[in-house]
Amino acid sequence: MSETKTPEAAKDEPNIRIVEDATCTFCGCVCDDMELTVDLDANRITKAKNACVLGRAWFLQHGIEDHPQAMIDGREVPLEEAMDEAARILHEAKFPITYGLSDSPCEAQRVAVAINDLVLGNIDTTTSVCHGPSGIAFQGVGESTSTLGEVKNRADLVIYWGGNPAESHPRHFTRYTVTPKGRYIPNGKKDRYVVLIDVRKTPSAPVADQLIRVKPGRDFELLWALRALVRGRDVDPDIEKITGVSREVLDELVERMKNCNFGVLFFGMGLTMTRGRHFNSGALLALATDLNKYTHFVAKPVRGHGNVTGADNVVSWQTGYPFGVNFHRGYPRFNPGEYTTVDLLARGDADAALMIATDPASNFPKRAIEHLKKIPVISLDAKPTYTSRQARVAFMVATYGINTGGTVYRMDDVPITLRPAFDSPFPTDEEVLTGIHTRLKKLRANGRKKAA
Amino acid sequence: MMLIPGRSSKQGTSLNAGKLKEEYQAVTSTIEMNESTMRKLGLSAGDRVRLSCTTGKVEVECGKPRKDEDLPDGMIFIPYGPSSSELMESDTAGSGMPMSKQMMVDVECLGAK
Amino acid sequence: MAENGTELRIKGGKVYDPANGIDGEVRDVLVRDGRIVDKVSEKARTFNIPGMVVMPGGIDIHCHIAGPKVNLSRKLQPEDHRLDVHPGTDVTRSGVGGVTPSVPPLAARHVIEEFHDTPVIDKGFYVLLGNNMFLYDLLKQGRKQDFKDAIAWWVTAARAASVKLVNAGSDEFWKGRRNENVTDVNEKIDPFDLTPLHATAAFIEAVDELNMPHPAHIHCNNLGHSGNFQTTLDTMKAAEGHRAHIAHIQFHSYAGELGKRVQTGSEAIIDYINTHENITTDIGMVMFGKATAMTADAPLTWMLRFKDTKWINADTECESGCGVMPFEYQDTNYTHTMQWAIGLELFLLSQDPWRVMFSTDHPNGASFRTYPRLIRLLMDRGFRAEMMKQVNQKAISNCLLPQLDREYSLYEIAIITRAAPARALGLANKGHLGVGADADITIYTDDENRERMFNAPRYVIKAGKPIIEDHEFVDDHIGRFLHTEPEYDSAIEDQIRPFFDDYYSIRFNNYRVDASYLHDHEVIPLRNSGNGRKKKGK
Amino acid sequence: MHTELELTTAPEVPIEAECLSPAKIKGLSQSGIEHLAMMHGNRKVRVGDFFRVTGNGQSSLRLEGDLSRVKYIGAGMKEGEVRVNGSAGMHLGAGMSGGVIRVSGDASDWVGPEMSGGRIEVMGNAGHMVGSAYRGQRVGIMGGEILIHGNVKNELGSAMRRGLIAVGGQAGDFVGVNMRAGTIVVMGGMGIRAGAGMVRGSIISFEPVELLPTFTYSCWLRPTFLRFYLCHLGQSGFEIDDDHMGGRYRRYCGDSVEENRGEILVFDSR
Amino acid sequence: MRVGKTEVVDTFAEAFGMWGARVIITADTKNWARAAAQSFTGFATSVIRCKCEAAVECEISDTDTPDLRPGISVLLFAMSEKDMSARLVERIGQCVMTCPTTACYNGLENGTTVPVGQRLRFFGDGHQIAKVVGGRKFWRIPIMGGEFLVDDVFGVQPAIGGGNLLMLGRSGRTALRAASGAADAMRDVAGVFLPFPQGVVGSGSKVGSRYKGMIASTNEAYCPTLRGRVENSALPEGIAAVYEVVVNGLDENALREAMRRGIQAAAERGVDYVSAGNYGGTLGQYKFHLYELLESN
Repeated sequence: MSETKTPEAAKDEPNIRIVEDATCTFCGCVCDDMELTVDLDANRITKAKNACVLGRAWFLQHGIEDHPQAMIDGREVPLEEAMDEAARILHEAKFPITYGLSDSPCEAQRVAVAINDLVLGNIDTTTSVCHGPSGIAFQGVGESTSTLGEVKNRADLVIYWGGNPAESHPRHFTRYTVTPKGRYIPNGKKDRYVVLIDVRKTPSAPVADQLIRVKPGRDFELLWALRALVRGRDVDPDIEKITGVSREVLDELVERMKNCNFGVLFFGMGLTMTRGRHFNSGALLALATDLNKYTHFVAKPVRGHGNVTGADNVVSWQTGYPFGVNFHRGYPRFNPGEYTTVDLLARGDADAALMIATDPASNFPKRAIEHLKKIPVISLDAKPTYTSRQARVAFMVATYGINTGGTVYRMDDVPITLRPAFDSPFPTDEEVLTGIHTRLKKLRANGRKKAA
Repeated sequence: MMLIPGRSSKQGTSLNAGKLKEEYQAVTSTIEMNESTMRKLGLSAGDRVRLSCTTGKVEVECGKPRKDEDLPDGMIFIPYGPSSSELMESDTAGSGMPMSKQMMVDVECLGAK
Repeated sequence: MAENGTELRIKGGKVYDPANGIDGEVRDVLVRDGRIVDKVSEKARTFNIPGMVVMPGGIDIHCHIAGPKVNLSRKLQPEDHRLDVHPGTDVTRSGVGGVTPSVPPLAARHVIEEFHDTPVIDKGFYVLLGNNMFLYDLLKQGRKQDFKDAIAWWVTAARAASVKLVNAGSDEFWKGRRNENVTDVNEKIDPFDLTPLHATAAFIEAVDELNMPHPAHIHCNNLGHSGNFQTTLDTMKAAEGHRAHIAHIQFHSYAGELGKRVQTGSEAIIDYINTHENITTDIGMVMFGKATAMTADAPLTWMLRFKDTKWINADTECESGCGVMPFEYQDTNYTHTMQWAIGLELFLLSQDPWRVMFSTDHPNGASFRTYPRLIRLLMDRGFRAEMMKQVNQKAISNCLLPQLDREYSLYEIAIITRAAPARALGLANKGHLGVGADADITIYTDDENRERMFNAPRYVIKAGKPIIEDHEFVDDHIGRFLHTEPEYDSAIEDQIRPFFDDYYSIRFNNYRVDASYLHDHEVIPLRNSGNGRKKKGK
Repeated sequence: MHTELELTTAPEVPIEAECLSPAKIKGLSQSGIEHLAMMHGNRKVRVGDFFRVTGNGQSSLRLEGDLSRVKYIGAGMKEGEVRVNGSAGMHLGAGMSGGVIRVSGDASDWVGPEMSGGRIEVMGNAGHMVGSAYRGQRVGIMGGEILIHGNVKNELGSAMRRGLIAVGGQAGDFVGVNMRAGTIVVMGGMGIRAGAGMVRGSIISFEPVELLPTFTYSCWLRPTFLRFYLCHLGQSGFEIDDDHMGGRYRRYCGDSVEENRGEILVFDSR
Repeated sequence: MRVGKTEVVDTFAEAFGMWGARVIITADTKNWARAAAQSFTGFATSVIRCKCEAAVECEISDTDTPDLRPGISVLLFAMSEKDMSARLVERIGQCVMTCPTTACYNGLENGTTVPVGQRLRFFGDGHQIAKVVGGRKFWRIPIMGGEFLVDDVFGVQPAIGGGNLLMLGRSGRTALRAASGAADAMRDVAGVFLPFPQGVVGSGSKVGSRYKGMIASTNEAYCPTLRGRVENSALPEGIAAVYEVVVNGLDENALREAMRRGIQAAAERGVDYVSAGNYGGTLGQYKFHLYELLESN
């Protein structure tokens, strides 16, 4: 299997390398058809064919920065010393938490879970502030879902709810769901009907055959009404006043959904982050399931980060739960709201934090950020962030998918191998975490010896 | 008024350059409203605006007006970032997810820069 | 793998090693470097175990322990594991030594990754090809050789141990025809101009001719429907003498009319198997209590869904589908009792333990934690009679079970849980204790109560390393990954590649599971390929 | 006679103390109680490390101090009494099947999860998920009473199967979501989406409620059964107006997404 | 023994074991509760032909009923637990549920219970709702008038039926006045009821008959008109009429107290003789000696 080749034309410039079928890990689309042109001298990617605007930024902006590999309290230290300190912090903590993981390959995620198993910590991923509510909803109602290729091959009705892929997942439409021709969709977009449901007319709107504007915060009511109508029940005649959508539009949509051959509902943060959270996702998942009585219907959250889905999978197969897992008692426990990171920080429960490829200091609620400032933080990231800036121990790591290999899971749970483009002087997060894990094992063993 | 943080391509691309870089910070502290709302509030593009709620307050810049049909009246859009965090309530209602969209805020015009 | 030089002498136990014809003989078993040997030095660690029962490590031919379905199910049911907080004990319960979930190839990487995190046991998986669109295209076009090559490519690319068919042809009904299902195996599958029976037969033939160590592993059409035993018979007949493994046959041995009460069809099924050497099967026993319906047969789970039970459907492009749903078998229920009884009937009517193997289709029929109890049911007719009193009596009066008084011997148990599955899977070095075999050994305290006996092995030795001693875990072991590599003409890749460009959502180049995922693995040799034990190091 | 435990050392991280229940301390000596194990974050600690214990183990337990970071108080109790003079942490009375817990201050999230009997009274406010199912569980509390005199937050009584939950103050969104049966009385008003997905059961509100479009108005009535409940609550220390006792209520049936057998009764002041 | 002008005969009343229940009927108004109670207790004088005996025990004010509405307490006795359930279901279903605005509660806390609401609920045809509050389960049955509420089970306890006093008078008026007076006095005792019209029986019976199929027939020993014809007449000369006051009670003490008050009241009204009915002590488990009743005071 050839993953790299030196093209004929590039023979005179031996320092250019072409990586074919590389994978972009910027968003959950995880497009694996990148053709990267790498300037090996400059340690940077100069061209990313097939990439979208976000992917191009991702590939082109990730060069090698001049930055220390490791710092303690803002001062450069040898990597080993930083790993010692990180291990010490986690070992001594009574309530160490680990968070992030969605921009790390599965190999690193597995070590992160192992660390928490060892220090009796608490592990959570960015899922908890992304589609965590969908995860909770999933546990309540299940899910009818499919891989994206199935949508490409079969879906004649595509509905987006509360998401704006044109800006967040630019190739979602073109590579998987709307424009591509599929086995039973020979004419691509012409064979599909696309509906967009959102509170505002986003840049995604032009792709849709129909835009349904729901009143802000009324997604649940709209979904609930649809469920009732699909089941042949009546709804409040004031439905338009409540949701902003007329009964005629609803009836038409219901008929369309029941009569398509293969329908799909994609949904985004517009559901999970608004009032109702997991119930919004749950209503949508239940609607898709209800529709299976009439036709084939699937639903799928549009996941944000490159490997957030991998994090869900790894944490699930190692602990039995997808996120928000606590090991205090030596076995995994799950309870969102109790063991999820925003809560642990906002309540002031955590006394040390391992932040892996995430920046809670910039995007968490203020109260959580304030507690984060009070406790020792270990950060691993490929770029300086608000979090790394205030971390006790900050590791600069290589960028996954660009400098390091490994496995990531696309938003539809399809695992894909990464093809790194060039080497990085920075360690991988797997290496740093393994270093910390090894040290922790020693600290534990010493502790036991002392106790004995 | 209702504040809706979300993703935008610009926020996404500037993220790659680095969060501590100016571009990202500028993108994530610029809000958008529709024409009528801006007119009602007496705002024009480039004005400084203070958003506040029970959780906190933050100063942002008013971006170019959006067409009325693109954004409902009374709604403010802002790309995710430190500014939206400042206003975010930390209660997750037992879900792990703070209410990160549809936050009710007060808007105060601070005049042009 | 144990370090070189580790030697064990297992002394004075009653050895049950059917592959070598040993039936309870008291003899020593000697181990060096992870293998059974005929001599060890004086330094060998000695286990004095007079009166105890020694068997090769267990081999499970059909059990879902990893992969996307299993993981979905974990995510689905936090309430299921919240009160059961002993992670890790599952996998060693009865000294199980090998397992085989089935996986759509698109997710092969996932299952292998998960295997790395599943300790102690060796494991492999079957790849789901029974609804593969590309293969169906080839069949439709009558390209038999290409069909065979493509199967071989897929097995190799996914690093599978064999091929599994699940409800062949149903994908198009389910995904393409608004959630219909195959009901008649002779009905044409749109748009392939092919019937489920044709497709199944073609797979059976191809896998056999490719000399794969394990034949096509078949989940027949019409699972769970009354009257489906006819479909099962048709499927077995369609093999036309080729090797075929019919999975969890209990679920496919139902007489009666479609949509009406299940009747037992066990006699007709087992008669056919008894007289046809080319067929192997595992039972897929149902045991009462909590289970999880988890299958690539998505339409089946939809049918089983009661009211608003949470339900998962997960389609895999061009390849497969999947359904998951929590389920509970109740001893008061007629159908559930009937299923339980039919499973036992099949066991008790079987004349060749080498071809009728032990399984609960974990977690579909029951958890593998029920194995010891099932063993007792087979070995102890008094216990069986006792159990029969506690279940739905209408079902009992409608089945053959009360007339059957056969009891399995320890020797036969050793066959159906070890020797036979090892043979059926082509694992020459497993399932027996002859010189050269892998030193996977389970030692039990002999006990009249076979449930108690098999519930907690006294010792478990894995690859020559004691893992359990005196019922307690003493060590950890990373098991090996087992897969096979059938031969094919690599030109087939040029045929497959464009199909990927058109209909898959990932690139052809990124599909194959590359060698970096294999770690400590072993290639199961093809049949008739000599003794060449290809081994790749860690 | 009761056993008294006073929290003397403030925990740095949450404590998990299901040992603070009559069954666990009954018959123990003072030092036996002091030696009971609890979790302080990921560390095993003893009751005596944080509490001053007075008296030996009785079936009545009095807890003094701010226990808002002490989880699982009274968990699994079957009989006896726990009185908290102060506030209590998460999972108060989890899985209890009998006995009484009284909290003079506030309680946190998950009050009485998986409860099947007994009574929990909180004089102050409580958090989210009062009397609710844990995630993934289809059935919530199976019986017993939870009486909160102050306010509660979201998902009050989610998926409850039996029992009574009463709130003197306000409740958040999704009151009685996925309720299977049982009764919820909220006196100070509630958030939106009450009764979403309810199969059976009654939700009673003294204040106007915004209902989902899947609830259908039936009629107004003066429900006799409610008088029964309100008498009962009156005896439990809630102040019940005569208006509410004998007044008229609008009855809505729902949730039509489910079997439409549940009811929401909204007090109609006219 | 003489009490005032009245001669109390040295005899005993013979009573039988029965099963009893207390039923609380409430309604929006006192009148509707009374109407329900009246129907409920109709045709319930004697188990001999009515299968049960029932009468109002007392009225309850709206501060003391379970739902704080005006109510009436009714007692109902029958011969077995099974009968109790059947009679309660019949009478609550036909007489209380049918009466506007009513609800019906169990009034006995202790002892065994029999299914009532759990059988009546089927009237709800699937729309009924069960509720449990404070350990008490009841059913809400939707009806045209709104909702009917009834307890799931009713307490029943062993009780005593057939307590009696005989008022022998030289004139019918004296005897009847004494009997009515006694009945009024007896009715005030909690836990007892008088199943016959106004508590008084004009046609007391004996067990058996010369005719097949008759389980009871006129008590000729106390029929004044037969004094000259029969040999076993129990009447002294000059007695013109005998009235019986029959009383049932939830327990022996209540019954004793009621009978004691009855004798007193009768004596105050100057009846000639107070006696009691018995069968020689061969049939009933309970014997209430009139002298003992008077002495226990």
